[in-house]
Amino acid sequence: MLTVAAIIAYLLLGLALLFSLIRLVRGPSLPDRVVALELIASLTVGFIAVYVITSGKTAFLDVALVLALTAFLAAIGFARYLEKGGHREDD
Amino acid sequence: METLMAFAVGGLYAAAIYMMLRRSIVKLVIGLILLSNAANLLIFTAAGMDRGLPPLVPEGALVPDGPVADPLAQALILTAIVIGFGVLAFAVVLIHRAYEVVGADDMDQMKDTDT
Amino acid sequence: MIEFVTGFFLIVGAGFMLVAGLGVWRMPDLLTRMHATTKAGVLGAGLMLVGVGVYFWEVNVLVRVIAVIGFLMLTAPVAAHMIGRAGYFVGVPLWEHTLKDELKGQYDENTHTLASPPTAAQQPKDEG
Amino acid sequence: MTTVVALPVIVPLLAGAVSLALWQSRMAQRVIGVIGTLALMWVSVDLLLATWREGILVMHMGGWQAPFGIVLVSDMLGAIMVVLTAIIGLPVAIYSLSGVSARHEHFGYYPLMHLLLAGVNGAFLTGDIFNLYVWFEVMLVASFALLILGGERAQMEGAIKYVTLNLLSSVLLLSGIGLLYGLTGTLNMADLAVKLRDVEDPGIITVIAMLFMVSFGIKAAAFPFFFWLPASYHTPLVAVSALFAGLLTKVGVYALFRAFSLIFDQDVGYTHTLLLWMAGLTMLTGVLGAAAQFEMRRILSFHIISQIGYMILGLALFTPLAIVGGVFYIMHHIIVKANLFLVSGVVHRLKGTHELKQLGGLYRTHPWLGVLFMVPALSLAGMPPLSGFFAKFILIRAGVEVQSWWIVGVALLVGLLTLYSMIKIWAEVFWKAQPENTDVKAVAAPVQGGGLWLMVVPIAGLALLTLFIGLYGQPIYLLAERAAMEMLDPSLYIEAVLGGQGS
Amino acid sequence: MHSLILRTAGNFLLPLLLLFSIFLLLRGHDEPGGGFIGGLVAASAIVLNLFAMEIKSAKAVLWVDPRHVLGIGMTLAIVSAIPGAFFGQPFFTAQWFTFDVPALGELKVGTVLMFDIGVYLVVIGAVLTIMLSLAEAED
Amino acid sequence: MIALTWNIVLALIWVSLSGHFTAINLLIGFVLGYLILAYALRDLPVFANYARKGPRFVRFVGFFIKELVKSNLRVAHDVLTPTHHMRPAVIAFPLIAESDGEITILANLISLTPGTLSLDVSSDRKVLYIHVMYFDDEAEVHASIRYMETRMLEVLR
Amino acid sequence: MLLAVLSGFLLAAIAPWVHRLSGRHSGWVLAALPGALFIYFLSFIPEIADGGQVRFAYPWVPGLDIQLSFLVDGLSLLFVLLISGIGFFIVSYAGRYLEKHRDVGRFYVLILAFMGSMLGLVLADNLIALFVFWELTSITSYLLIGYNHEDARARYCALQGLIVTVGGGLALLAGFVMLAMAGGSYELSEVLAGEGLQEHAWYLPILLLVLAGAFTKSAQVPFHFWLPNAMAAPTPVSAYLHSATMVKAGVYLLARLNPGLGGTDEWLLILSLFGGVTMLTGVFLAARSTGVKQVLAYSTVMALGTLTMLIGVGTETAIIAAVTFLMAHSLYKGALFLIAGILDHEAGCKDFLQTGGLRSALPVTTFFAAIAALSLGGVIPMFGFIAKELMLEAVLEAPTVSGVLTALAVATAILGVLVAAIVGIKPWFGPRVKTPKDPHHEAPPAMLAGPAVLGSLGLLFGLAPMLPEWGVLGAAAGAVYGAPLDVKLSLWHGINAPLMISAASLLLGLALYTQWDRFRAAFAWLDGVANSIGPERQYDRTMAGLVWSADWQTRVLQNGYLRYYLLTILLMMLVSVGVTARIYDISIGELSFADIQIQEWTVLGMTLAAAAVAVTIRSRLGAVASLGALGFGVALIYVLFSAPDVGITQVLVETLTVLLLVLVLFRLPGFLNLSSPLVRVRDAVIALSVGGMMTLVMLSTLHMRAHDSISAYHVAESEPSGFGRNIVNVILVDFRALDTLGEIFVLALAAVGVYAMINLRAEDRK
Ligand code: NA
Ligand code: NA
Repeated sequence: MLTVAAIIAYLLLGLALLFSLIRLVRGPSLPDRVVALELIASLTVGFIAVYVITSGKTAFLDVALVLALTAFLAAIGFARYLEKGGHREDD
Repeated sequence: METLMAFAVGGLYAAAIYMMLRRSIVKLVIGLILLSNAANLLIFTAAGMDRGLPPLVPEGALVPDGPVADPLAQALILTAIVIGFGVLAFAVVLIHRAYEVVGADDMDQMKDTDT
Repeated sequence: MIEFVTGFFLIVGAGFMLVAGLGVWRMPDLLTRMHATTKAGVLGAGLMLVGVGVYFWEVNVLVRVIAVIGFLMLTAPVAAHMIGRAGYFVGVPLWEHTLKDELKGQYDENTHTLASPPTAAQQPKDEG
Repeated sequence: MTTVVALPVIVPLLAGAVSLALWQSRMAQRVIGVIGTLALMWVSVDLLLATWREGILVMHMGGWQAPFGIVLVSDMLGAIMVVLTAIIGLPVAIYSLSGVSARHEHFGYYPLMHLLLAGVNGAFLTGDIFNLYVWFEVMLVASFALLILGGERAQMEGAIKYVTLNLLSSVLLLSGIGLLYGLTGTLNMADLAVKLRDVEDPGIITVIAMLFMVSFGIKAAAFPFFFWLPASYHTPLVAVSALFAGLLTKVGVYALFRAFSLIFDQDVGYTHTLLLWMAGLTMLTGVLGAAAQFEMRRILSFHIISQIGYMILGLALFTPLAIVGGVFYIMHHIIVKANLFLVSGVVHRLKGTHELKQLGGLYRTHPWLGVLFMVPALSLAGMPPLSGFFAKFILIRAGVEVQSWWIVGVALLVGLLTLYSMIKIWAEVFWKAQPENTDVKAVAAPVQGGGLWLMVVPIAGLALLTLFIGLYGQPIYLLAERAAMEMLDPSLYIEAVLGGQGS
Repeated sequence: MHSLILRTAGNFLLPLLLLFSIFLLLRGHDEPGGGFIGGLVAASAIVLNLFAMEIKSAKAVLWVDPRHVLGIGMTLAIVSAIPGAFFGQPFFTAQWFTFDVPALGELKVGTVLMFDIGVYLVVIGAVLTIMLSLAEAED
Repeated sequence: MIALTWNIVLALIWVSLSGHFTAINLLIGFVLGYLILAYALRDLPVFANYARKGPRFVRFVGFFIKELVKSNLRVAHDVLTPTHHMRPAVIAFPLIAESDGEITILANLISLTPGTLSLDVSSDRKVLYIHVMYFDDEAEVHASIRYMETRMLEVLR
Repeated sequence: MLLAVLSGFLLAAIAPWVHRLSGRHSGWVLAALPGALFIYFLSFIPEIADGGQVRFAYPWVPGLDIQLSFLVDGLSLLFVLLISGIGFFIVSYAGRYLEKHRDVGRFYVLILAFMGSMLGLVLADNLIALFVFWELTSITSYLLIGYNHEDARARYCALQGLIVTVGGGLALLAGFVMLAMAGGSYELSEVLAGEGLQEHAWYLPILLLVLAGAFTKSAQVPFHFWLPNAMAAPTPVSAYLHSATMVKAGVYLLARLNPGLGGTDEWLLILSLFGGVTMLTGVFLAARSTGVKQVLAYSTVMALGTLTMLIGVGTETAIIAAVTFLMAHSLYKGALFLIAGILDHEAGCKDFLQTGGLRSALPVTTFFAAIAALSLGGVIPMFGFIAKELMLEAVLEAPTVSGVLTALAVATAILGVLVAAIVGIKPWFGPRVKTPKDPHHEAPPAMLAGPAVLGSLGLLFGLAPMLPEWGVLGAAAGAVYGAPLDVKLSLWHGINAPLMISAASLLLGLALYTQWDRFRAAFAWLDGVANSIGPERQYDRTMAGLVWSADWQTRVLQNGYLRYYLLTILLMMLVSVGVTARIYDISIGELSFADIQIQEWTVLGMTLAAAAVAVTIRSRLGAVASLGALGFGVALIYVLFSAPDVGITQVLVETLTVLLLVLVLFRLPGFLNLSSPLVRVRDAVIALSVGGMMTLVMLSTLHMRAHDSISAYHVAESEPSGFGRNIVNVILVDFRALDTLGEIFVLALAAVGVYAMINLRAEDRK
């Protein structure tokens, strides 16, 4: 029962990952890509959540914890870059 | 799983090498990042991969309650990751400065020192 | 029962994640895509973590689950704000069907200070 | 008591850490620079003597028995290399007091120097292959930082090549280590040697050995992996060049010696034949590269490559005498090559350039410098009775003994061409009159300031050492002989490290 | 880049993350964590603040030069290796001291922890040195 | 704030008295302390509002979760159906919230709830620019955001 | 004995100070050493004359069979006497000749060091010690030839001499090593005493290598070109190095090895033919030259050829002729060179065409020039005559190719007379020619002493040949021959074939002298030939070719393009790994993908997709963002396979990496597409090959896994001995703390480097 649910969850997450990657590739602007990256971070948290359940090892929750705390730093960095006047014609 | 990982790691090596062979120094750095990831995963794979067996001893016990994944390989990878980060930080800043002094993101304009 | 609840949370959470993914893929402009990720992303991950909490129902797991959810809720909007602001500032175009843009022209190009529109500024005092 | 085994690593590490913690005080850094390298000299010589007296010394770091913890092992080869590190470190530290400017000191010259020495010594002493990788990286990153100290364009360009190719080498090494670990489940080199014997199909070991060969080949600047060296070695501060020239590539050579005597001895006929070709081509391409150069440090840089070939030749022939020759060559070369770079620094100090075409007249004005140049230069070319002659003689004798004629021919020819290059420098820099129509700016802007004697004393010291080895080579020979004996009989090393418990 | 939201969130997150990093450092011997991970989290926290404000104020908040942190951390790490040598043991031989703390029970403190703290400080110092230098160069 | 500090002190006293240093015991101590403070000291001015904060907080969380789910379903609907139903707009929302903390929490809550996304606060901190997804009725949008703001401030102030 | 050999070096080391202290008379002061040595060596005569040998040995590097062993026998005694005796005159002569030269102190250093090397060379009994001194003579002579170092020509000539002699020397080294191995010892006396060298399989290579050394040193055709160029040195140097000593080192070596290597057909043919041709070439070129030192230098070539030829012939007569000729030549050539110096010093003449009729101005010099020239021409009753007679006799008796050698010898004898006439008549007799400097007086005694004594000895020994014969020449001949010889030198052998040839050649030679101008004109065309195909031209071409090929190689290999460096290295790796894998036929086992779960496919797919995006995307920051995604994917892999600490670290490091890239890319431009599609395809193929190679090696490793990991110990001991439940962390801070220590130092170093790079800029330097 739970195994099936986990597989379904994995599948859904995988699809979400696929769409995020498409956005990452397509852009068109850098912020669009960053949004996709942020979502991928959240999806990673989701993955870990499912895995914690299927493996029964809660130690992996710490990975999610750190991810939740720090992953947004990348977005902040990109934002700073854009505001400081990085190359906008990059894309 | 190791079999599949062997192919994936090979793919990462290929991607890294391809990027390193570009003229752009920025691509060179991306290649280096890919390369160090590839090597870390190679160790991980070569040491053998186990699902859901983190090498932790439960509270109050002296040894884990069953087999665990190879902690030594993990320690090596951890070390390699941190070393890789240090080296990468240096390399990244180096290309930044190189770009500043050379004025181009093109390795072909950086060959005065050789002969 | 616990398994059922857990499974439910997992699937629903993952479902919201998929929505977020679809949103980020299908939405027409940056800001609308961000709606998808901040809300569906946080909710999806949150629900799945709730599933974890329900499944284990131990204090140290619950504490960490709550912490993760809390951190996500704290950081995701901040990130969205920063990206949105930066995107707006560098001129990422809005969807053509956007009805109204009160932010337009309010940023100072050089100092990055943001003015408040004179009409809106008085409003809360009237209400309050 | 085996404390002394770790001290050559701990002392420079501590010196580096403390001088980094005191980075604001120039004086503290200079004092620690000299005292630290002096202490290093002390403990290194102590280690060599202890190793000579007591045989292979082992320290099980953290008290964990081998192969589970990391061991530091001082066999004769390692101890010799450690002493050589100190022999370069101390003169360079003294030289730097005058040869390195305040702004470079401010940006961490001394800590970087100490840590480079620490990395090098760590690599020489460790008995753990992953730990070897770690020390390689310490050394490498320290060298990166030293290389760019100054911020010149040439430094940046050179550094990019240096960094990229050395990183490639590191990654190959790391990959090789991962594969070996996967194959045997161990990292201790002695344990590896034991466990690799049990691998059913030695083919995969030899394949992995190729990765190590390429990786160490890059580090050692052997053909055809040497490109990073000529691209970068002439760009940093002279003291840094000397440090690099003396030590860095030799760590690669050392690693080849270690790996291809202790670990990869499954099919010597195959691997060492490859090494032989590598050696010959390295000698030739390096020396030809030098013949095409007209800048002092570039010439010297290319000669590092060709000399590396001689060292690898010693390993490749893999007879007792050949290994003696290789080890002897390493000892000789480190001293001589570092010294030549230091001399080039004095030339630069006096004339403001390294270009042969703009130099001249130094024999007339500074005859003593001419003597100080001639000693290492002729030694490098293998002229008797200097250190280089004996090194070359042993290798040639070893080559004749196994009747590897072509390599003997190459070794001899390369010796002649080396002499040609050294004489070129001599004739252009010292004998030739100072050319009149040179670029005034380059020549008129030598670095001013006193303390030239601080630069000359280390040079004279190293020159005396060269002369000493030439006139009294027997102790050096005995050291090399012991090293070779240990290398050809890995069971000594294995026994010392594992103490019978490992196999 | 003045953002009230980021600055406020940063001010809130900084102590939280620093505390979290110390938590990770101290429990690393028993659960996932340790000197590196703790150090990286702490450095991230400060980097976040760095992004939220101007470099000058970030440096003021920092108060110490990261290079000192670096040097001290390195020294600490090496020194932690030495005590064993005084007892005739190899370097890095862990020395454990057991305290009986009222209410907390038996507490084991060792050179290993000192080493981990050294690691923690070096990671913070190194990451901040790099990031601060870069951010300064940018301005 | 003083009240919260007192509450924490009480929780710690509880833990040390009971002798069980566990997280769950701390939580128990906190809840007990809250109840005691809210009941025994309800007449002291410092604790006057404190008693009401518990229920308000719980109610606010409930409201927030409801909004979160609701808005997500709406987005999901929009995403999953082929045509876009949304009518986006960027509006300037005048703030009642004053302190940095209040503004930030509000902005975050707005980002997490009903089709709204905080973009930025004006430099004079009077206006929050918000991207609204379903801008059908301007007044209703303003009102619903205002509703959340006041509820939030009730908990915080 | 060791002190005797090393004394030259020791005095050399302090010579500049001695010179400074003794001022004008430094020549005499320093000449005391060779003088004393001469007397010291004379003391050996009684013992040597009785066929004895004296051997001294001092340890050096016993492990390598290198020792400083010295052997005094007839041959070495002959040489040491010549070296020290002539050395005495050279040093004292130089004191005057170079009096006003500013670098005379350095000159003493070099000439004394050279003398020491030469003594060591001829005395050494250890092959390696001999070689050491051999090379030392090359180096000291290099420095002496380039004495006028600011003159480009002098530098060129010095280099030429060095390259040729050291090149030959290196061949000699190989020859010595092989000789020692064939002979079973590094002691020459033992090697030569042993049997069967001539039959050894390595005989021919040894012979050729040794001859390469000897011929280059002794200026045998075709290596003769460097010797006249070496005349760029000051005259005393020419006199010493190129008459009496260094160039004879090759001859010495041949003589020394004759007992061991001589007597074979190869030896006979090679030596006698090369020697004979050299002899004629030398004398012919001497006769064609007009420069004072050129004539003398080429006549030295002739003499060296003669000696080589005689040693090659190897009969008793030939050997006796050789040692006699050697001595005679040293005497008259030393004298003549010194006289050439006087000509230059007093009259400023460097060319015979500038000279004539100086007899009245320099009567004493003229006398000694004349007797030295008579000896050179082999005119009775000079010592040179005895030598020439013996030479002709030996040639006539030669076991093979006697006809050829005789023809060469006769031609040489004729031209030799011509050369002697040029030297002995042209400057002194006939009408007075205006010289660059007007000689007012004779040269000072220090300069005249050498020519006087050496020239007179030529006459004295001719009249009383028993003097040199006793003790020295006889023993020397015996040492060369390898067995005691009964040597009886005499001026008059009766009327025989050699005498007839001598007489005829004397007449013909003098006749030719009258036609000297026409003789030179007749062969002027040879200059063109020599310039286009002569050996010196070949030397120049070789050197140019060397530089050209060096240049070419450097341009090809060290081309400055990082990606070609990478390509080369990667291709090498592919080839070496590929070939090795192929040779050993490594196996990879069954490929199985059955056990892989859905989440693993997903995560791996995402990771690879992110990598692919990072590689292909056009946007730079897009690539950075994909790297972030890749990092999360990798972190997930670590999580899925039980590595929480690694996962956390990966997440943190990835985030910081992205930040770093973002900070740094700030000022860098966007990606440019700089490569053509073809190049990209090529690179892709190589990259995929490398990737495939790594996959293959990994699969094979996994297949071949032979042991359990040592980590079982860490798992078991983590809590009991390490007091930690997180095994990875216990490994990091305890089991393998040294790794971690190194690693934080890497991080710290990177930080210091970055700090320096950003804050220390070249352009800031004021
Ligand atoms: Na290197
Ligand atoms: Na580590």
